[in-house]
Amino acid sequence: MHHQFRSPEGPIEVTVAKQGESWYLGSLEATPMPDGRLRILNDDGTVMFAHLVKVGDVWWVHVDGHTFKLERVEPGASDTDDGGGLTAPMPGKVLQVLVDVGQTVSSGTTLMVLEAMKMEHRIVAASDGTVTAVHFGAGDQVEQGVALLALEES
Amino acid sequence: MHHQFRSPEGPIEVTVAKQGESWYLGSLEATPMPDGRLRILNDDGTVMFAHLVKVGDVWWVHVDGHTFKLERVEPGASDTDDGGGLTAPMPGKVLQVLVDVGQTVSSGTTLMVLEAMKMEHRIVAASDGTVTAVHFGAGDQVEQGVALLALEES
Amino acid sequence: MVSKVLVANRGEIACRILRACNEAGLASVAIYAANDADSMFLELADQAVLLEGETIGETYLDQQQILAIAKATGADAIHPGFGFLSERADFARAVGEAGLQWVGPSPEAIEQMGDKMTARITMRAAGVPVIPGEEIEQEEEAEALAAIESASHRVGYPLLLKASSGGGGKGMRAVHSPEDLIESAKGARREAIAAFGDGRVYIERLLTGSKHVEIQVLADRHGRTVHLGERECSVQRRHQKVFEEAPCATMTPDLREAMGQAAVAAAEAVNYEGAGTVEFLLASTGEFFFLEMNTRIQVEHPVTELVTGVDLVREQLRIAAGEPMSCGPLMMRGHAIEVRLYAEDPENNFLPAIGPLAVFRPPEGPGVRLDTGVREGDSVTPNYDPMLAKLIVWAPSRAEALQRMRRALDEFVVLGTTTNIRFLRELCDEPEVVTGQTDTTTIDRLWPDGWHPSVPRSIEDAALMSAAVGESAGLHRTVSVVAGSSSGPVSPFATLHRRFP
Amino acid sequence: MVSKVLVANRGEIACRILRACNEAGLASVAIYAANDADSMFLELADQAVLLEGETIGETYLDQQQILAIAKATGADAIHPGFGFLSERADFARAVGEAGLQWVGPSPEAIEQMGDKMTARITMRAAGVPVIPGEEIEQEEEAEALAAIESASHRVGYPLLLKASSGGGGKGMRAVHSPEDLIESAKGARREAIAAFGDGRVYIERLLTGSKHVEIQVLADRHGRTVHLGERECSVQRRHQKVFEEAPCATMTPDLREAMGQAAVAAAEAVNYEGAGTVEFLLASTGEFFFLEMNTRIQVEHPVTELVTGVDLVREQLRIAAGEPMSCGPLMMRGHAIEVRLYAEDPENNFLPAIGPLAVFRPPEGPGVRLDTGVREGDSVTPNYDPMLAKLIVWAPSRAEALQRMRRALDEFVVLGTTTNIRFLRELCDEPEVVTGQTDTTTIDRLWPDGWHPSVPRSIEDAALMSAAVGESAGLHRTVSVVAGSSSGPVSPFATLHRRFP
Repeated sequence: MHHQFRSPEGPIEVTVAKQGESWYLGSLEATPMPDGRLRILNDDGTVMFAHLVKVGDVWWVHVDGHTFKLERVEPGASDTDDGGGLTAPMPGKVLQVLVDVGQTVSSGTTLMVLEAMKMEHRIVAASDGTVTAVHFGAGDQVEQGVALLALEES
Repeated sequence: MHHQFRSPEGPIEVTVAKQGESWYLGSLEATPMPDGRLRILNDDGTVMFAHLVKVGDVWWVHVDGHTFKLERVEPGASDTDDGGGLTAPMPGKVLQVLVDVGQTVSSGTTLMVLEAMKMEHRIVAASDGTVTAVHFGAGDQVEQGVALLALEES
Repeated sequence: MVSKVLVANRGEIACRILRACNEAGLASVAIYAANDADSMFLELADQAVLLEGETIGETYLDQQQILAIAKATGADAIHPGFGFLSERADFARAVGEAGLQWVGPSPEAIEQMGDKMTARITMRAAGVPVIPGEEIEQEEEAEALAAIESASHRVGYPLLLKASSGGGGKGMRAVHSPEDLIESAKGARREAIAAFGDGRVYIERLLTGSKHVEIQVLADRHGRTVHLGERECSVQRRHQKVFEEAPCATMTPDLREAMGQAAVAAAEAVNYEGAGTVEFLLASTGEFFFLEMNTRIQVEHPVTELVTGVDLVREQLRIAAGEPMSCGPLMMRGHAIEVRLYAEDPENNFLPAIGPLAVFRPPEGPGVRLDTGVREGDSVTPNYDPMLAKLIVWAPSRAEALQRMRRALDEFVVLGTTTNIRFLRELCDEPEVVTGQTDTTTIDRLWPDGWHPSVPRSIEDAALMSAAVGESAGLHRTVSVVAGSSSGPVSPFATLHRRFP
Repeated sequence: MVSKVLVANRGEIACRILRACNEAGLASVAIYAANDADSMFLELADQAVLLEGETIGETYLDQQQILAIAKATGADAIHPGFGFLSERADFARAVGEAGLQWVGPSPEAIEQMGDKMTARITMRAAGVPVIPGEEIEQEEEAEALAAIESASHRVGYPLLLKASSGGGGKGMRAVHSPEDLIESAKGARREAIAAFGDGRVYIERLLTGSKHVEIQVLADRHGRTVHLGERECSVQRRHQKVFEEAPCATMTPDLREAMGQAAVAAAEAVNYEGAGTVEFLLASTGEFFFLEMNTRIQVEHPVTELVTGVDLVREQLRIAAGEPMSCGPLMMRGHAIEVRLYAEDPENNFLPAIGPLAVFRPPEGPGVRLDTGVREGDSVTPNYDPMLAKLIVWAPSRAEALQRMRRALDEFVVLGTTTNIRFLRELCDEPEVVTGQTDTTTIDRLWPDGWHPSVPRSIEDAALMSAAVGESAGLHRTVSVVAGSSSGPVSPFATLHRRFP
């Protein structure tokens, strides 16, 4: 599963894979515990415990004496909201366009799928609305930050 | 609202009344707190705080250094289960009979309503089954412990 | 005689005092503003009474309302805690005139120590060393500035300007060279007038590289005034203490005795009663100078309690009841450290933070004490001081206490509100904290451009992974109370009926 | 040198030791049986290794498996805690032979003290007073019974029969008159054989009205053996300690010195190393008699830590590393009390209870220490000892400590599993506990027919009302983790990508 978090240094993309009850990222293995924490196993056999809680859009995480505030960015949400325009979060290629101009969509609908850094990114409607423009088609290369579609909030 | 709890000394009937956000019983006023406890105000202005949690059928309550285990008795459930027979939890009068012999009922169905101590008590099916006997009709006086109906578990 | 104590405070110190009342067998009354209705301290009192009013002035500072509640509830003593009304001589006087016992010193002692100039004069007369400096009595702007200019030549640079009736760093200015003097003096007066309605300042030599060392004293009505050794509180940020310990790492038995005797002399000079603290600057030369006396229990009192074994709040209650203090000869043992946990953002100039305490898990284990007034599920609001808790550790030696503090801070989990926990944790690794060579400029020197955490990349990765797993797996921790609506009509009468078969 | 410690234990004592390792800067390894996979102590270790096997014998008592884990993880020391393998000389020997450091005394010292008869002989030779009594060396039933009969005339009644290799009250019988002797002796032997595979018993005079007073000792490899004063543990139920305190309320400085010197002599007689406890019976005459020596850290060690300021577990680690102990001259201060919280039903003959810890809220505030290995959400299972926690308080005086214990027990909330909290709370009000006149028969005398709580009707009404309101309002407290299933196919690869604009 792929997620994006805001950080002072810039957006951070994280993709975690699941196998059985555990999740994997690089050499780390995380297993949810009954009390809601995660047990994180390092490849040297040592263990860390993460407390985590989501308040609004922000994941608060405590690991090994450090506390992190990680604001989750909705897939496809742009950092600089330009009036309903949905921009490319990174340079990549359009894989699929799932909507047409004039179509009414509800919040959460996937509008377009990009491929970048060998990962898929879904551009998702942040609100109910009507698609007023589609600027690219499947196979097009896009630069980071360009508007991909426009949506008029209803 | 009326509830019955089991105690070593015998069943205890409790009826609490609600007004606004608070509940009343005699001189006590109880108000639920955001963390799930109750704030209980005595009429002398002093306050107690009750922790409570239900595990299975048992309410565990901590008040002022004392801990209580209060097993809730489902309305109409009998103390001595005599093979599907449903007995009167206290002396009273049959108000209503809601089922007929041969009727199939599901767990939780109210079978009969008694009146005792000026309160209504519902006799409820503890399991899915078929009513095999109805021993009393509306208006009948019943002694405590007598079988009111018989239910065959399905 | 004292039998029922009204605690005129809130938060952690109210909890501390209410627990002590309970243990002393005294009935207790809490008072609270409407925005404190769910606060923990209420639960520790036998009775809690709502204060009418919106602002702090209309609630916790409303003397008449508090006295009326004391009357109504039958309280016979008032414990003011710290802050709020604790150093208001007029309130102490009103409490006495209402026939109630004030848990603290006499109004006269509060007055003599509350005005910094009077305090300095009193201390000089009692033979207690004061910092070279001069009182500026002039109230009119031009006259005051001229007097300050003239005094600056005798005091010397660097110097410090302080509001005479000040506290908490307000109206305080450090001046390092003559050309900054007049501008700083105007600023100090402006702040002092705004904060205290009194523009008088005094000017004193700024002793750089000094330690802030304070002596705890106790005095009862049976002629006994004792000191309970020192606390070092040099690690301060803008005159706000952050890291406090006892004993002072560089203290010697002779110096302790000399400072202790000076503190006892200070207390005796104003016929002190109860618990109080005499603050000194301890220069690197070993000379010490009176700063001020705090005529109340202090935030950092637990470190003294842990090393001396004296329960200061119980002794306050005993002394107020007219009993002799119960503590024997001074017996210091081991080392205690306190840090103050604030809801603040150390990466952003320590701006106060607010938010829910979605997770609040203090550390556990031997030698760890937590004084707090909050628990998980509470919210930090902008209404009051952002101090969440005082974390205090004790261990047989200073090195072990620091290790224990590191472990405790690492175990402390607060999520939902930004705190200074990591700042405090890294502070414990700074070489001058490790060696005990701290002075009042330590924090400014260590982080002149602000503080930023050093986070190992591997830990950050684990955190990012945790958030991603949390999002993917839907691990939205919910601590909810399902308050279902009751179905059916509710009986208008309430009964409890025991039936014996 | 010790750098990495394997803790061969579980629960609260494992937590205690693992925290001490962390504070000492030592790496740590926890071992755990499958049914402890979610236990708290695992989280306090740097590494946790699963023990294969089902029963306790196959897990926490499996010496070979534990040694293999120590090897595999690179641990260079093993701390056995108490119980389990802590007093197994063969294990201590195997640990040493594997090139690891045993945190405890030599196998020889464990052997000499582990066999009660050998211990008595050793102690007599060292000049330590022992209870009048005789060792019965015969193993064959008829011979043993004859020897017991013969010895009973010399020892006198009432007398006590004890398993030679016993502990925890197993194989123990009090005999008050000659006609009960043979039946009791058979029973004691039967229990001893079943529990320890060794039917030998010894017979000693039963000193009624005596106090159980034990002396903590510490000995290092640098020739220093000291005592750390006494603990009184008279309040026992079936030889299981319930309420422990330091100092003993009736102790005098002279008696402490005499008992302390006897304990030091006992330790020196077996070349003791590390922390140990010499248990005595203190008769009402002031005479004291050696009972046994426990060659390990004890459950009740915290009360000594709180009054002496010595961190016993840290000292154990120091001594095992070959360093001199760090504590100075004995300095006792104030009073400490420990109670043991059990999951048991005091109204039903103290039968062990099981269940979820649906609510587990320990008390807070100054002077309260909790040593536990559980937290809210855990379950109490029949797998291990039902001790949930040790609640320990310290205060300047015994009366204040008792008051603090009362407050702490009143604040302690455990719901979902029956505990002895209320029993402990009412114990604090018993006159002989209040005055300190407890002896080993206190509980039996106070509640000969079992204990039942006295509950004020008003409190019971409030509880019933609470349950009724809870049911009516649907206040089913739920602490749930919503683990939603992830929708859609999960990416087979996992990445973390930082993008800098």
